[in-house]
Amino acid sequence: PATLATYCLMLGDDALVLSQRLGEWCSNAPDLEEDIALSNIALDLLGQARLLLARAAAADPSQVPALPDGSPVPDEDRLAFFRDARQFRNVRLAEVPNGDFAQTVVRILLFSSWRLALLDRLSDPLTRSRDAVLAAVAAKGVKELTYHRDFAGRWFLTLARGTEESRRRLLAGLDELWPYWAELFETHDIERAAALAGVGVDPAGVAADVEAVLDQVLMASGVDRPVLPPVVGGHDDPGHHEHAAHQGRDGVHTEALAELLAEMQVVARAHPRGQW
Amino acid sequence: PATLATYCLMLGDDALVLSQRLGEWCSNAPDLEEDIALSNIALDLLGQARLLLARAAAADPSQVPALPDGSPVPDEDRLAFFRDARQFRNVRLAEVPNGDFAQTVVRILLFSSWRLALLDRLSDPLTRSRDAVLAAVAAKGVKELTYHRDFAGRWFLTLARGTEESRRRLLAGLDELWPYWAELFETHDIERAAALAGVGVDPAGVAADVEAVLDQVLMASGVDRPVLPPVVGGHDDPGHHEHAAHQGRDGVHTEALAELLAEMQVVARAHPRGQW
Amino acid sequence: AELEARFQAVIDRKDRIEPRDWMPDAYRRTLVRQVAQHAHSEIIGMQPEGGWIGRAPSLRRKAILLAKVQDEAGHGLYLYSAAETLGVSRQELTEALISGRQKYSSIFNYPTLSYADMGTIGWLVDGAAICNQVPLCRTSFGPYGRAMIRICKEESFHQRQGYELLTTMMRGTDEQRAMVQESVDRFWWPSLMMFGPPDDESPNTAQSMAWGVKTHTNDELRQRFVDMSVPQAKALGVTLPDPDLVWNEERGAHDFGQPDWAEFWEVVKGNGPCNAQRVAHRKKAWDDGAWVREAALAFAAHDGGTGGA
Amino acid sequence: AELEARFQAVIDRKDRIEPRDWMPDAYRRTLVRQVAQHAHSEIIGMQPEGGWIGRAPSLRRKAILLAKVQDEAGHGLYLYSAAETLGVSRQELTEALISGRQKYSSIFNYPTLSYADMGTIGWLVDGAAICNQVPLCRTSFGPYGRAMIRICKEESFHQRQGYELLTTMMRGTDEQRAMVQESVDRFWWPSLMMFGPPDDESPNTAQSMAWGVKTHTNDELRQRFVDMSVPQAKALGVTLPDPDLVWNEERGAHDFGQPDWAEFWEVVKGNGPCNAQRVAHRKKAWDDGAWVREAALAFAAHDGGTGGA
Repeated sequence: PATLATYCLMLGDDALVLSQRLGEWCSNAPDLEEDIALSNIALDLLGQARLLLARAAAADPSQVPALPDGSPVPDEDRLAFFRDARQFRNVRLAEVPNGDFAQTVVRILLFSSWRLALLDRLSDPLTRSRDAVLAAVAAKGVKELTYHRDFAGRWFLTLARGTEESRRRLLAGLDELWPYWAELFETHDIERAAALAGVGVDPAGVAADVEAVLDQVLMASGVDRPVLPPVVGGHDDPGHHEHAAHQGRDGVHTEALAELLAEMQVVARAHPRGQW
Repeated sequence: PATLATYCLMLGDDALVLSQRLGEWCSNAPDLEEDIALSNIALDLLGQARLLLARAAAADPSQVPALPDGSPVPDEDRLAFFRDARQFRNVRLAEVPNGDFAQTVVRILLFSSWRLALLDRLSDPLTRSRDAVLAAVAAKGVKELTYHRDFAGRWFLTLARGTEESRRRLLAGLDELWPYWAELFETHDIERAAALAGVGVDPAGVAADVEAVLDQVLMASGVDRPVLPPVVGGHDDPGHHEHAAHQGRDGVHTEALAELLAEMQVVARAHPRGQW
Repeated sequence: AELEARFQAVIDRKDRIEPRDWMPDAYRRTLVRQVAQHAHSEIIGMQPEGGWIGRAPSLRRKAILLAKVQDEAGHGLYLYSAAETLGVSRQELTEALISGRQKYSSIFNYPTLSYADMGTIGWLVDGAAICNQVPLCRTSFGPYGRAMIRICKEESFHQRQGYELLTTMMRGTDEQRAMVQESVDRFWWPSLMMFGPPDDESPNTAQSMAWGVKTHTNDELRQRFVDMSVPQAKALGVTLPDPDLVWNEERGAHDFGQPDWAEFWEVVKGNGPCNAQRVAHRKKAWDDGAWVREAALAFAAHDGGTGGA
Repeated sequence: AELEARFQAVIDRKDRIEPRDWMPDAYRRTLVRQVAQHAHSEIIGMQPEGGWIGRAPSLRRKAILLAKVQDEAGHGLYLYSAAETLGVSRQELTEALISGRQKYSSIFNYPTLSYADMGTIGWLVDGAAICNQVPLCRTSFGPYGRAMIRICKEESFHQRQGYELLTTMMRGTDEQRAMVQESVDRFWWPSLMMFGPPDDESPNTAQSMAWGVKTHTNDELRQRFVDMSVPQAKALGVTLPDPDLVWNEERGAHDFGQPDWAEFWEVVKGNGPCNAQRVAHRKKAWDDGAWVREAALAFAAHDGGTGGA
């Protein structure tokens, strides 16, 4: 149950943190249609996050932060608002600060291609998670992520073939985020254990499929795969001197996450006994 | 003592909030010399804020926010980190988000011209505050603010007469901040009471002097006084239907203050029993 | 003259004018102005709430707020479409907004200073908007009236959600109750201003009513709003900040004080607490998005597609 | 050859070379590279700490941190001035930095993730810097050596302040103690990397030592740093994350593990956690400030002043 809970936190934090980033677009998008679409994606991910955090709390209540006695704050909110950056398990791709619209398109494309593959395995009758709740959440998510990927794929193509300026920006966004791509396919111990227990998916196992999908989009857009290596360093595992690429999963993030959480958590933390 | 305390909070919050804004320039200024100068001004104002908040706490401990029993957080930090935006008494000029360097130059010029006049009265042998602590803090501040005003005055002139671009930006910064200028000279009830008690200064009384100083800078720079009216509205004083221009002093701020405090207070609030 | 008579007949039998029907120029201009102003209000109105999405104190409230602000963008879309049937493009209207030539509801020039404002905006601001807008569902111009029907439905939903947030907060801690009261104190008077100046200072009302663009006077609607809000405030447990507010048995309605109309006119003129900020925000988003809109047009042109989204 | 002999004689008697003295081109190039890299490190080093000024948890710590980062800007100033005596301008050097042609200390490519990092950077990072820099006070090039004397004084002050922050936090709550340990775990290995690769992989060391630009090898300095840090860690009550760290009675020094040199080279190549971010930040500040620098030049030119500040 602790493994299942932590695994759900990982998937839940991915969705929560990216949802927070996409919510920043609200009233800032290039036009109303994109404003609405980005809010939609943010809402879908927020919905997934809520179900996953609730599942984590139910599976292992000991992972839910304690609050003053009698606090009415529900478990999903304790997990979202009362953990520090160090306790968040999301991949770093989700937390990188927003750049321009092109960078957001790239991020949604990379993120949703990967996540769609994970949720697909988690819900497919042949490979379904043994945790029925997680399987159901994943099944709902597959539909949503298919839309997200389509949205991003269409815009990727549009920007790649639109104007020189849009292509330049798209490539810059791709270069900026590419170093965080490899992390998505690194298997964390918890993911390995969850996969062995039949509740989770080993992300390394979906890499080939996801790369193939991405290559299609790149090819259709006439864009080369970046040759940039992944970000390294910063592991804190004593004596463990391999490259520890699964940093976000270990709670080691970029500087941006603490700043994101400072905003996200400010009102909730000011009222640990609040009702909303 | 409650009047003295609230009065010190007003002057202290002005310094604290502007110091926070100027600190944001750190590692972002146009060149190293300006980076150092802006940090210097931020440090001076932070020093003033600390003395003023400490004086406020000593004068009226009931205004200091309560924390869990045994918390080692000192009074100055309780006041700085554990009050909400609604309880901050600074003028809004201090909290407006940073724009470009020109806007910062304008802000320092406006703020320091005004504050210098206040602190000058508070420390001048003829008009000195009856509160010896406040008078001493003011005397120290006069030297600092003279430097701040000089810095801003020289840059105002430089930008006004530098390039077309610098002049355009300077005028835009002036137009942006001008609507917050009138608020500095509105007399709040607390200021009136403090002035009557001989501990504080009525800001309306320094208006003519300050305007004269400002006009000199404007004239030397060939810049016209903006004709923009002050910001109105948003008072919450039931049945009080005059324009309530002293909004910041009443705790009614711009949207930017809560965001500023979210950042400023995040670590302190996460550790109400912390020692630093 | 015959056209004019036929036009007025449609109005008089409370039927709808459709885009291809003949209409007097002044009617068209009035409608463009009103529909555009309404659309702009939806879009600018996203900002005071949108700024709190990132800080919503529970995931449930974050979802509600995100969906609500998204609805406002949707309302803006319908309304710009309605305006387009009158021959003006969204681009033109947006440029009129960010250059300050067209206005939006002044209420959005007041700042949002606490999460309670998310509830108060729903309860009072959306409530006032509904009072203004329900009659507009029967307005004489077809596309506008139909847009309003859809919008009003969603607005009532928002209003209930806002009131529900306040109710929940009032059951919470003392700090939360104080936050609600403080928020209501700030928004009460600006909400009353949403109905526009008193009838005797509202020069366009008569013509608008004759055209069926407007169906009630400002003061009538304001009275309705006050009478509606007083029992709601009581149920909530908050005080409305008007010492003159009292039930008048004789009129069967509440007597109440007047907002500060001098302040109202200052805010309309552009000197409210957030006018400059709101327009600058909109302008920045629009300018920052220019290259995206251009790319979508270029792509549609040379790839024969339909644009990116 | 005579010049070269005279030059080497100055070096050999541990005297200073001054800017107007003759020096070999390779010496000049090496010095420019080293002084510029050092200056860049001070300037880039402002970022990992500067990002926490806004969040410092007490006013006292805010003042300390602000002053410290300001000192780093000051160090950058002295060092750019020293480099200018070798014939390169600050503008050229800054452009070399933001285009990636010149490097800075890799330690600043690691993120700062909690306020404890402000203490750890003082204790370990500034501590390592001091070990590197104290010998440089006697370096052969005069302006560099004199800058280093001033810088080293301030750095020791910063180191004490950092250590004092950690000491204070260790007396605080359990969460604070955990924060300190977590921070030390992250910074220990990168701090050891600050001395550069092992001597047998450090091709430039021999020449630099012959020129008196460098006075100790990387491994010597690293050993000194470890021996200094172990008792400090003990006094603080934290564990250093190296299972191989043990006192070697025979050598009279600590044995310790090697950092991950593959990671080191990756970070040097530009693939560390923050390389792109740090350079982009510097580039943005520099580009955003261009109009100000131009205005100051224009003003000085036509008003005959000395610039704005």
